[in-house]
Amino acid sequence: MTNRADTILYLDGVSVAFDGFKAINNLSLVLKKGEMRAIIGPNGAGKTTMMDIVTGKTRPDDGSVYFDGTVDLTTHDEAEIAILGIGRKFQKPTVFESLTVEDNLALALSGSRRVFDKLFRKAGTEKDRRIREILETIRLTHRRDWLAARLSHGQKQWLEIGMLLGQDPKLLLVDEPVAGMTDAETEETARLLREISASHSVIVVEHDMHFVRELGVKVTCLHEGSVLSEGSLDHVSSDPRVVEVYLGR
Amino acid sequence: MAGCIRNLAATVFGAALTASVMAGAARAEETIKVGILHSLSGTMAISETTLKDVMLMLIEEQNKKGGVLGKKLEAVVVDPASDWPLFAEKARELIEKDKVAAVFGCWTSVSRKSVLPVFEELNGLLFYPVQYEGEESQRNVFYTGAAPNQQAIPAVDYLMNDEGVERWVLAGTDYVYPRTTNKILEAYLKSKGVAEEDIMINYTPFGHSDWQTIVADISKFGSAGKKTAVVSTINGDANVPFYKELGNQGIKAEDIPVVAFSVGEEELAGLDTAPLVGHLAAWNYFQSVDTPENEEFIAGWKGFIGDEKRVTNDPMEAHYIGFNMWVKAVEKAGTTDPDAVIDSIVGVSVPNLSGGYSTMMPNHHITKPVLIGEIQEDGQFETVWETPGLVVGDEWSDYLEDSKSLIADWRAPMSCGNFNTATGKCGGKGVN
Amino acid sequence: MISRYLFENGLSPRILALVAVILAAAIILPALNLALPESHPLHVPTYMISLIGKYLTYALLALSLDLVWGFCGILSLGHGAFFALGGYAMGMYLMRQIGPRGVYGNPLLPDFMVFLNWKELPWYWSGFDQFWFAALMIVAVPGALAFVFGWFAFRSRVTGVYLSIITQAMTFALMLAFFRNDMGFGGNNGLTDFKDILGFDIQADTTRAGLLAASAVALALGVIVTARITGSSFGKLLIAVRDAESRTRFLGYRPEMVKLFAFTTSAVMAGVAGALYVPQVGIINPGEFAPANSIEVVVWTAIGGRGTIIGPIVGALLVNAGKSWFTGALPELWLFALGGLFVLVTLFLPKGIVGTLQEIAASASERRKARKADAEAVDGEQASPVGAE
Amino acid sequence: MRLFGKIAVALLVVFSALAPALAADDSLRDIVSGFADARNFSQTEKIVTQLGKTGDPAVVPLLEALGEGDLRVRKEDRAVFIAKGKGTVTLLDPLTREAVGSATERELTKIKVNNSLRRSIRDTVGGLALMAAAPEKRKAAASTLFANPDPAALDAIETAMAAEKDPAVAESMAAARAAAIVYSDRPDIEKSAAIEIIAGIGSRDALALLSSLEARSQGELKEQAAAAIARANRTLAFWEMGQNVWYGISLGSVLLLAAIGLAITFGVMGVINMAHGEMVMIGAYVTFVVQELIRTSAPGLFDWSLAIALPLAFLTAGAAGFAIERGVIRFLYGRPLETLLATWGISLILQQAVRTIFGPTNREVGTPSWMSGAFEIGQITITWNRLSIVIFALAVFFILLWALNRTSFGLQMRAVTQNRRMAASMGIRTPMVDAMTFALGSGIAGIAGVALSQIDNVSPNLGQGYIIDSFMVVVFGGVGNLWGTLVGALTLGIANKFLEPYAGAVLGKILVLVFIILFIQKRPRGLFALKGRAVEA
Repeated sequence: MTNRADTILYLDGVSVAFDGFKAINNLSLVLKKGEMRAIIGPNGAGKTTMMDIVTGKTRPDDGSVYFDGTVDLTTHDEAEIAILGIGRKFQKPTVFESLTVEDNLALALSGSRRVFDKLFRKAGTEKDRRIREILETIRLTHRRDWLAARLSHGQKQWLEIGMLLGQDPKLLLVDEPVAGMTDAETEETARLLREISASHSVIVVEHDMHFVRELGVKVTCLHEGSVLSEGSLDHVSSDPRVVEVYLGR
Repeated sequence: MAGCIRNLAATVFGAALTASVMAGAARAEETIKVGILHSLSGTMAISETTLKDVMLMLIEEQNKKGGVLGKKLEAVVVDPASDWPLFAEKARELIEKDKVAAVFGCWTSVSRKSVLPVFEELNGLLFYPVQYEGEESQRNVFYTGAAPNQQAIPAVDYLMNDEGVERWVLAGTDYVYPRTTNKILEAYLKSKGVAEEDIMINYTPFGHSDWQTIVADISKFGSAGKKTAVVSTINGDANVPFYKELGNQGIKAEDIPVVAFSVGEEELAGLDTAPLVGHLAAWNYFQSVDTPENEEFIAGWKGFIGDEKRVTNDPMEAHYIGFNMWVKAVEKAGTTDPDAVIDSIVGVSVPNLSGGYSTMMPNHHITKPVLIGEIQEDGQFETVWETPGLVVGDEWSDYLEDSKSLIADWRAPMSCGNFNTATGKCGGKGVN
Repeated sequence: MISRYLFENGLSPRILALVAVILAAAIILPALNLALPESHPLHVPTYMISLIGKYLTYALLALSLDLVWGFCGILSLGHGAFFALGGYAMGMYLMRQIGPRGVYGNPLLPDFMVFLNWKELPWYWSGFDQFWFAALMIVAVPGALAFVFGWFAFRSRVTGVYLSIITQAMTFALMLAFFRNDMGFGGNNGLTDFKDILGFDIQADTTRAGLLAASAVALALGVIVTARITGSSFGKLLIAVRDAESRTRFLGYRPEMVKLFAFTTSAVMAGVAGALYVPQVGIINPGEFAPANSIEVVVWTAIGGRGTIIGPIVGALLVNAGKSWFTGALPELWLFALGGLFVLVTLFLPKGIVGTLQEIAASASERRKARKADAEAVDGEQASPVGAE
Repeated sequence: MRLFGKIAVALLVVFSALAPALAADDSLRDIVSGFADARNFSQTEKIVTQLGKTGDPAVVPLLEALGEGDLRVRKEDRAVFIAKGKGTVTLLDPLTREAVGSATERELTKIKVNNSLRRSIRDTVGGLALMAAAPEKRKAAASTLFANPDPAALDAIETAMAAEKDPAVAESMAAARAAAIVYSDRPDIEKSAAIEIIAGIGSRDALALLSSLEARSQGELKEQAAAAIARANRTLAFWEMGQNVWYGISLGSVLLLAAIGLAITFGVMGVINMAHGEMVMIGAYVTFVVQELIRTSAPGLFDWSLAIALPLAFLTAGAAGFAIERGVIRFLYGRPLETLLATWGISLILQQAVRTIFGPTNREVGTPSWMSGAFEIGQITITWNRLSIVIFALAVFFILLWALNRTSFGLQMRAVTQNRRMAASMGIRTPMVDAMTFALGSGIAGIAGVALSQIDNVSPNLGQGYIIDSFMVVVFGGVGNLWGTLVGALTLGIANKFLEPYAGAVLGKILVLVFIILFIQKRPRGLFALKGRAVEA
């Protein structure tokens, strides 16, 4: 087994079942620090459930999950895990629709999460600088005062990614970032993710093979809750088991 | 069904019309306004709507006779919607804004308690037509319903003497009227030598609908070899499921009679009474009372409401008496001024519907006969016993420790609602 | 420190105007009632004073609900419970003030305890003869209930419809409990027949005017507190929790704490409203706990416009004024009107009256801005990586 | 109860002398005519006693008519007749029961009866019936004598026992005899045997008999009685458990009926339908209208009234539901909390509409004869109407379950609720399915109303009483799962009934509510919630 110390994420023998249905079955997955990984797999392969486990939303029935080599994630809840430095983007863009783009980012910025601080403290200039930076990165500077509800689907996806950046996490989990995007948007998103991966560890779950290819990173294919194949995209896509899973018997 | 739809339409348009016509009429000639404060919506509408109608009928009839003091009467109807604070608000509106000469209204004790301070403050007149727990006498209120001694105690006497009852179930809804009545009855029964273990007291919430356990308990309590009866102060909606359960569990009146103080003709109209024949109720009036006054009243009511099936009941008679007393007192005083009416109404006698006269006593309660009736298959009561004479409403019960020595007399010079005969002072019992 | 926090820069002119209007009402209405003779055309009759005073407490109640529902997405169907608890705390104080003037003249026990043969005052009634203690309880009891209830409910992530239904169960259970005479709160009759408050005769016109003024001041304070909370970055967080609760959690926030704070604050506001309501209507009884009452509060808020500060106040005033008028003028039609109003408002004015007006105003100014910024917008769109909407 | 002695003696005289029963028709008539002159109840009672003494079975119908209030006196000649009904009635001869003329109600006075009179009529008739021809009448008479033991009747019972052929009746008579012995001054040996017979019956009446015997006896007999009491108490405690379970099931089935429609509208569609209670109310009023029509036009069909009302209630409430869905709810999908407001508004309108149309007072819904009364299993009393409701509730539940799982409409419905877009693309008319689903939920509420009209008020407030309980059941059981609703309803019903004897009805209900609130904390999605990948909101 790989040495846990260099990993940002370490899953070993993880299983979880819902009403007898094994959504994750003895899954082991290791992500090195600074690595970007794409995860593919057909519907029901357990991709989202895996993310639920990592972010503390679902508790595994069995197995161990370590973050940053040392932290046992199964003993923490979502908020704690988020503060530890794991950010997550949902499949469906989830932003605060009735807040402005700026407020969305301001809420995400790392800093105190305590209720009373929020009531009495004010934003500083440092924060403002960070927000401008992120707006720049996600190409929404000109939408700063817009309500998030008015953004297009793709822009919402970026805003959500921007919010992850604001959190300044060590690990980003990105669930289907290009679903429903135009080709131009997809391309732009790939660029954005590559940029982010320069300074963060990233896991991207995606169906869109074209997009995965564009990312150009190591790929893991999940099937029925466990790893089916792992390696470069070419290696994985030529694996006969993967072909069988995707095309059916 | 067509009639029903017509009813609906008539009500909707009628209400709108009445409102505008009334406003017009008020300008046209000077009238004496009479407030009607009964819930027309919400949980109490079931009982109170009828009282609003009977008041409208009484006012219409009085106007046919030429009104009062040469002026026509005008009804002001408001809907306190079974919402107790709203009763106070509406009472204030009636007296202060509409300047009514008297208000006829309220059903529950809590609604009366809610409006009391308003009538006191604004010096209005309230005629309260429902049997209640007593323990109250207020200068501005006239209690035309029964006090406990005009209903509960005679009923218990009847069961004890004529039916030989030795064991008692006091079943009631958990609120102040049953609590107080049962306290009084408990003390009364003990004074008659009934042992503690022969009295079972049970309270249920408002609108209780699952009576299986309690009815079974009653029949268990009743199978101890002694003649048993149930004294029911169960209120309102809870009665129908209670009686249905009694009927179904086969508890017959011959075995365990139930005597109720809140079940009248109106409540029975919602029930199949065949299994209930012989259960009892104590009131001061039954629709079945055979007197010319009553016959005329019933005919008038059915004509007014346009429905042959509608029944009359005790609180309606209370309004009949109260209204006539007010009319007589106003004519005697020559004015509708509340102070003058309060002075002139004491001692006023008017015919009641059971063939005698009821008189307003100085404690603002009235004299009434007490009738015990058995439920018949047609949903009517048949009088099986009645007090030989009239009974004076006793506001402060003689069977409660704290009210024994209190009396009320609103005539000058005493003019006090809680005079203590032991200390000779007005103002309650004071420190022990 | 608190006052500085409240008034320091940051209240929008709209809120300041609202506060000014409310405070003006607090001064002008009593003045018109007390200073002018009855015959004067501008004289406000006393029953109007009590009525408006009552409406203002309702407005505060609606505002408190708006804080949790409009801003935080927690639809409480049990806010009437906090209102009633505050009311009961005040009612207990008022009962103790009656002293030996009850009908039985018992100096210690309220009348309802005397005729039900209670021999001594239950322990939980002690202390209520002091106003400061009652005032503390008015805030503490609803606050504590909300805190405990919220602590459990929010931590176990009971949300949405489920939360609404258990808040309804809570108020229903409390109603049944207070109906019980054995509880020592007067059962169905509740607490009534109050004599005076802080030494003033409760039936005097001046006291009524004073209570109206107090209600107005309380409402103004409520508006300021709500505006400050929702205007702060905590307010953003509230809205964030309303819009996407799980998102906030994955950002590292604890939405349950956010909700708990809002819920407790709101319950305290409702308790204060209840406490001011009781002396003005002269009675508090378990009927106030009825689930239907709490639903009505929701309706006021919805009709006025949730998520706005003015909305619930407007809604409470309008609906209650309507109720007063209908139940007097067209009693048979009252429920048709109220029922119809709910249906129509939810169908056609989902944002309520104020919300809809704001929207119209906003889109108008948006259009103006849009026309002005047309030229710049072209550049902006080109700069965007997508350029598509 | 001395009365029995007299009757018994009279019976003995009559039968042992084998005197012809047609003794003196004239003397009977003399006694009967006495009714016309009776001034009060005790005078009437004397005449009843006199009639009983004659021992002539011919007086039984006459006495029964008296008990039912059908014995009337013609005002003009003080003649006594049996006359039933209202308006112009046929007069029957009190003894021969032949029609002898007619009269209007006004020409007749009813002979008044009260409870104690009814009791003595029952006892008299019972005494006479100990030798009646029909075995069930003899059995009933014996049961009456067991419940109201009278040592003076002992001889009569023993005579009757000797002549008895039917073993079941003989057993009842033996019990009656044992009961009478307890109160008699017969030797201890006979009493000891009586104790065993009575203890074997084990009912509450038996317990009362034993207690009274124990109080009055000494020595061995007292000990024997005490032991028998202990035994009887043990069996009774056991039966009481059973009784509580039954009450719980019966309350649970009422909750189930009230909630099951909601399990569809709320559980499956996610619509918070506050007007659900009013759908129940509509069903109850449909029953009322059906019964009214039957009463006026086809009284013979009365026993079928509920069966006729069921489909009509389903259709009426279903149509109302359809209209509500099409008119209001379809604009509010995805906004569950707002459907709450709108449907609450609708519920107010419906209530007030019913109040305006049918009046604010309770309406009478009768119980068909087959649903009246009760029977006993051991010491458990089961009333027919409760049993019918339990069976009916379960039937509705299983039919619904079948409809959802096995019919094409059920399939479409599940498809739409699970994936609306997919269903639509497969050609399912989703708006129609929504409307029909809501109509189905409402229609089921309507038929629940038919059943509830049998045990509750039929008033505009009917629905209000059930709405909170229904929501509790659905939420407790787990939304979207019919089995959860079934288990939830029965659990809450039984819990309520077991708490009630200890905590009282009010506190019991509060405790159940608090329990649900706590339970929801533990399992926010109810008892039978579907686990699975949580759907992001």
